[in-house]
Amino acid sequence: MDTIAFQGLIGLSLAMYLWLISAGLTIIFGVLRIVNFAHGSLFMMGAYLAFTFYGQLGLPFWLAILLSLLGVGLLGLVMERFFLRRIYSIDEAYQLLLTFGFILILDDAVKIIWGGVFKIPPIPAFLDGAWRAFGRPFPVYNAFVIAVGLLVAVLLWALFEKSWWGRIVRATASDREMANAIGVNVPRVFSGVFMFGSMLAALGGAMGTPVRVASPGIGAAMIIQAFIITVIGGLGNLKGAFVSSLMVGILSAYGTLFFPVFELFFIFVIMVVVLLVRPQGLFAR
Amino acid sequence: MVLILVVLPSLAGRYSLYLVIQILILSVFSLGFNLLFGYTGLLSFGQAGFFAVGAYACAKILLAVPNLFLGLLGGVVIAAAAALLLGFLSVRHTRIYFSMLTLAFGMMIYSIAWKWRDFTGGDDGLVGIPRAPLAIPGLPALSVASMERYYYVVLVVSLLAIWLMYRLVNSPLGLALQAIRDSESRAEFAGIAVRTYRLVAFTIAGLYAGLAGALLPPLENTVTPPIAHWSTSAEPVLATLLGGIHVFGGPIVGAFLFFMIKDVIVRFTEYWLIWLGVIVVALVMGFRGGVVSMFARRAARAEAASDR
Amino acid sequence: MKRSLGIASVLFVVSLLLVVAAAVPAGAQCQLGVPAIKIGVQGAASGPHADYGRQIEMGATMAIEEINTAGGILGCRLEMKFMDDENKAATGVKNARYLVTEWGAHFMVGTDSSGVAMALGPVLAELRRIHFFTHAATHRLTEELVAGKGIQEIVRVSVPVYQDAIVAALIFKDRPEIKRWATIGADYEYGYASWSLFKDTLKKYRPDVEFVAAAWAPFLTLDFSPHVSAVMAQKPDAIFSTPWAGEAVMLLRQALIQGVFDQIQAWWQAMGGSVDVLEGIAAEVQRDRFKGKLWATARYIHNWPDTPENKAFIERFRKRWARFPNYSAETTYSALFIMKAAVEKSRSVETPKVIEALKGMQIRNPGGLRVFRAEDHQFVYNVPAGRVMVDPNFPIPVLGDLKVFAAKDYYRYPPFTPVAVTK
Amino acid sequence: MTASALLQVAGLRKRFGELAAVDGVELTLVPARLTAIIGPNGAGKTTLINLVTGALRPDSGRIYFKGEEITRLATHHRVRKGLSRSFQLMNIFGRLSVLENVLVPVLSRLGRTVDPFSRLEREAEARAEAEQILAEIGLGHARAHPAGAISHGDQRLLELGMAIAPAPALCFLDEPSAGLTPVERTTVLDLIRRLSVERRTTFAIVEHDMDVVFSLSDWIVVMNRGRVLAEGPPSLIRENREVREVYLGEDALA
Amino acid sequence: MMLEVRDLVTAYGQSLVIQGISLDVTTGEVVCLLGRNGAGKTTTLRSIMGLTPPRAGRVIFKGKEITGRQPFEIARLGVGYAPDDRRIFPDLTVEENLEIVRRVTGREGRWTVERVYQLFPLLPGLRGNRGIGLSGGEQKMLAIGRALMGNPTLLILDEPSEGLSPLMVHTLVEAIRQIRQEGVTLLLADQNLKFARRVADRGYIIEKGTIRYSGRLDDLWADQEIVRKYLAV
Repeated sequence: MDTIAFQGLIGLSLAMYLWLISAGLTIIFGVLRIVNFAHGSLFMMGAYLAFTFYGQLGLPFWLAILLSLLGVGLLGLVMERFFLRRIYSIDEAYQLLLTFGFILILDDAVKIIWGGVFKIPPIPAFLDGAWRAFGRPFPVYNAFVIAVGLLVAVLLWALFEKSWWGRIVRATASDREMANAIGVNVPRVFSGVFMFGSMLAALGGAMGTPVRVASPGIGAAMIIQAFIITVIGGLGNLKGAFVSSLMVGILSAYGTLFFPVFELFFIFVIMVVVLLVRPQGLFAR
Repeated sequence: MVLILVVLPSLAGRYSLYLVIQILILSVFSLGFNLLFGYTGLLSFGQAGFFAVGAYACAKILLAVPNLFLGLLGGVVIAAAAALLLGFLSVRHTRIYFSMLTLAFGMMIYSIAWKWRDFTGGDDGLVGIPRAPLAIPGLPALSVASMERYYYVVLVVSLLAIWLMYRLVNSPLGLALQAIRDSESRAEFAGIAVRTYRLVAFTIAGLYAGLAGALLPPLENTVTPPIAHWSTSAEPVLATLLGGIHVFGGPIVGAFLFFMIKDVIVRFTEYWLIWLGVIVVALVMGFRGGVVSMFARRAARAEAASDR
Repeated sequence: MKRSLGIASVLFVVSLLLVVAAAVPAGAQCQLGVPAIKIGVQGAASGPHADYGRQIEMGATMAIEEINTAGGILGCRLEMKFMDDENKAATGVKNARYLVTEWGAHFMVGTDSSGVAMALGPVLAELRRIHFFTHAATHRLTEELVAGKGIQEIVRVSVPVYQDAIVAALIFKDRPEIKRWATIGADYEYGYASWSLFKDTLKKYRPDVEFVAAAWAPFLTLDFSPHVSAVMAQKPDAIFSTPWAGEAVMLLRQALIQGVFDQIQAWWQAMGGSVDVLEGIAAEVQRDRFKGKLWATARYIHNWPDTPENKAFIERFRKRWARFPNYSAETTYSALFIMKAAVEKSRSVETPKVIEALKGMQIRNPGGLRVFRAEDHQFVYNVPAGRVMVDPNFPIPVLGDLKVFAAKDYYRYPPFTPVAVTK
Repeated sequence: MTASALLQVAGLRKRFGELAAVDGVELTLVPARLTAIIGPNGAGKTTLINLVTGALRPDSGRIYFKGEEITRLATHHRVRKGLSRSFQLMNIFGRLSVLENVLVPVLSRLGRTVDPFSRLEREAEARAEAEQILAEIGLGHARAHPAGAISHGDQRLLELGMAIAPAPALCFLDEPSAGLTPVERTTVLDLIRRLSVERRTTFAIVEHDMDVVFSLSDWIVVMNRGRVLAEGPPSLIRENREVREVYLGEDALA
Repeated sequence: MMLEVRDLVTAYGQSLVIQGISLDVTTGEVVCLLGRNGAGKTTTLRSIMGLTPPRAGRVIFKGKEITGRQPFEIARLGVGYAPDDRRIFPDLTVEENLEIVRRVTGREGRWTVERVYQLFPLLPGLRGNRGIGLSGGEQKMLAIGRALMGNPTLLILDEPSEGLSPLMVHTLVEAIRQIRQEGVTLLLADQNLKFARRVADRGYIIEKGTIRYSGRLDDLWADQEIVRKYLAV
């Protein structure tokens, strides 16, 4: 019993990384109606920037995370402002292709800037060690990841339900033309949302650097999982993304425990089942 | 052009020959993809899945029965069957949903290739696949062991595939698919069973992917899981985009350019991805018609000018 | 539509002519009758294992510079070309074809991934070029393709998977307190074969051990927490682990924070002696976080053998590249000196003659004495395994407490029976 | 079931959330009688067409065509049975040529679209028929132009051509004169009148232009708030007090 | 002059929906565009608002040219707009639908949520309800209230009376009179002549994208010929 509970807790920490990356993807899709293929690469950039600020420049961990969010946010802003904005009106296949081009560029860019060797900074002292949970040591770091993930969930809920920026974004998402007509600066909202979504991806990447390495290719590894989660949850649905992150994270932790051989396959099976039963995803509008 | 391709082995080096085989394979692959994308309006990001099914099926057959004809035929049939099955689930969706779904299905095939070791050999793949003789029932068996011979097999098969595709897109069926691309609702009201036709296009695209895939193992003697990865799916997408999606020859020219660009860039820098990325971004931002239609447009303009 | 097809054909033809024209003919000079001896080098230079390809490139570059400075081989200069195989079989094969048939390579060297190596094997037979494999470790390369299928062009300078698996069993058979083994394995051929060989060997010496848990992590796993917790649920005494490079560092760190090293007696990290891994865990080793329980090996380790050759090699390498040589750098470097010896012996760059010259070869490299085994073209040499620890003479951790087993005693021999891979 | 009915609709309902777009419509269309369906915005006219032609599924009610129930039939099957329509917003195959736009429905009716190997040039029967339609709608000169590039008026004509290409027994036209210049409008009206005689197609049009409605139709159906408010010949409708109120808003001030 | 529209031409794709419309709205008056469905009323209003940028012609608001400006800029200059299909933000509450406008335009003034509630007594009871659950009439009131929240000097209402029950039309007439008393200039489009006559001073009849008549509504009402031709069946 304890084994199952403990594995569930580990799965929860796994789910939180998935949540952070799929939250950004979902928000961007929900408002801009763009599937950002390069979202995983922004996750990777977050990891590399956090390594630079924290591991190389020796800034405090929190500050390093903050700076890498800002850095990736800025990158997102450039992507939206100078590229995506010009092609909103054309076929969405091209939007997908454009963001695919960004993957190629960013993946090589990190190799040019940081080299081919993976990067891993030390664990900050205050996150080192373990607490006991269900009779076994549970890493403080994983608890931290869970806390950040849940905090982000609460903050996002508060942001979108309680803040005016969030309401403006929701209004824009549901009817961008009417939002424009009541005085919402829609292009600026788009830039803001894209930047915000990029920062969420960066947070997922930055937060993991001390325990997960930064290396070329991690973005491409993450993006497929993030896609599957957003498809399962219902494209553009934040609550759906949260629930399906939990589902995929926890189920794959149990998959490792009970069916170690089929783990990779597991997530696809979930997806196909969901799509057969509910083609628009679990929480489609 | 065909003449040059026919005498190519006596003109070109072995590497050029090998490269042309690769280009022909990617051309067939991309033509199938473009039937789906350019002609039916569905962007699939999972074609590598069917490419891999074709390759693995051909490899398994060649390892069991050394007959290239059976290998190619088996690869094509099994890939088409897989496309029919997954297409049934996918064509219910369109646009971005379709793209993401095909991406995920492609990756599912990738994970099967990786995981079903008893059958696929896992990450080491299937090795020692023979370039078996081509034995069409009723005809004498033909040895194709040398690169030159195999080149002719690929050439004949590809030209046949290109010709058939040309016939297809210029047939009533091809017209119906283009109608669906332009307006789904209008096509319904023209009496076309849209979903069924989409499935047909998906299956044919899967068949072409499977044919392209089946041509690979006899060339390389190996099949490994990365050919099912989504980055392989991106190759026909890039080739087609490069050459032009709304012209028949676009994918073929694009396949050629894709290999040339890559081959040229990797001779100068190992950072070839970044250049490819820049080309993709530039194409999307500026030249969505692709190279062929760029030339076609210029030619049309010149023609119009000379009319006056 | 018609016109576009016409334009397409014109473009195609023009470009084809360009390709044909690009094929450059070769000239002649030097004692071997070639303008230069061309060495094609391949490795993974993109993706998460990009550093291994880089190390291959560094090792090859340095060897060629040294050989050329000393007058080349029989008066012939060496030229090299490095290509990224992206860890993909298709790219590796394409590169090999390019290097041999277009660029004109006389020899090839490198290759990280087993999948790429297995794909290259048959192509080498067709291209009739020797490829010195300096990293890819699958036993199938030499056992199936050389001994089984007789592909003579395959030569391996690096060690096969035997080292990762069998040496571990030989070491831990003498630790009676360790009875319960678990694995956190790389979810591919390499991981399965290692675990099988380890279990089979250990069982022979120690019928009392149990193999209590296995968790398999696919390529590009970013989080091993569930794998660690899954095997730790079975309370193993020791863990046998095969993910490598960055994944090994990640795995070790995630195991550390789950308190694994408080609960187990030993952890065997295959390829943990790789320079990138040692650098990645340096801080933890310095603070003794692994409590001396972390054991590792590699295909070559910079602090062994304690010979002047090795020391000089490391010094030159550090001077040239400001880094420690990884095993893939040493094996590649040594492979080129093996090639040099074989060419000098046969006074030819022709493949059959060079292969003939390799037979019976014994050669001293920085990594120690390497002996060519004609049955499967495997160079046999000793590599120790040891405990990861700090050494004041080195800025990065080393393997200490070294256990050296004579390679010839534990290598597999023909006739090779397939390794029954059990998970 | 009226024996002479071409189309009969009984108790048809469709809700969109709170809005009952079509709220219990009873309607009978008789062969060879050109019917106009009119009504203010939001009366449910387009929803009704969508339900009858199969673009939408009704919540309840039944639809009979030529005496056969088609309530649950897929759109393309209804088209095969002889039911077709044009669209309010331009809906043509923009990248195909004008001729091909008409060729698609013709080929489809002839069962030729399934053939992957025939050549379009060899489809003599279909081509002749498509050319005939182009001649009838007066677009023969534009046959090779991409349909997306011809003028708005010509696109309207093409819409009409595509709607009659399946040789329907009943054809709905959704605002055939919208956005046309007076000259183009006359052309379209003449064409509809001519086609209904020559092709024996029964037309039912939705239209806002009362000139068009009263000059063209034999029968007028007035819809309001999802229901049929009145129907009858134009002369009677013009005098109908209830209808006048709907259009002038008198009911709202009662 | 509050609003001057000069030779406006607007097209959807190839279709010229507005074929050269000119009209004026003087400060303080209520002007109504009349015409049947599809005549071009909505497109005219959308073009003024910047939602469908005109192909030719000029729109001048308070002496300042706003042709081709983004809708949000026009809104921030003081033009309120309630579309015919209401377009209430479905997952915001009634109160949020109102308050959001004050937040985004930053135009503080006489109109507050409470004043809108006074104007439409139906709304305060629904303040916590989401837009998606409101009836058509409630949405209509809310859309007008929302347009007022930007404290506009010009209020554009598209088909305000459409689909309303007689009682609600009465409320609406009262509301429009009050809005006018607060000094807001109004430009409406409606099909309902009787309603228009009760709120507006002047009117333009639009037919097939051009203006066919302009003048005082009382005069128009007297001219049965024109009413019959352009508005009635």
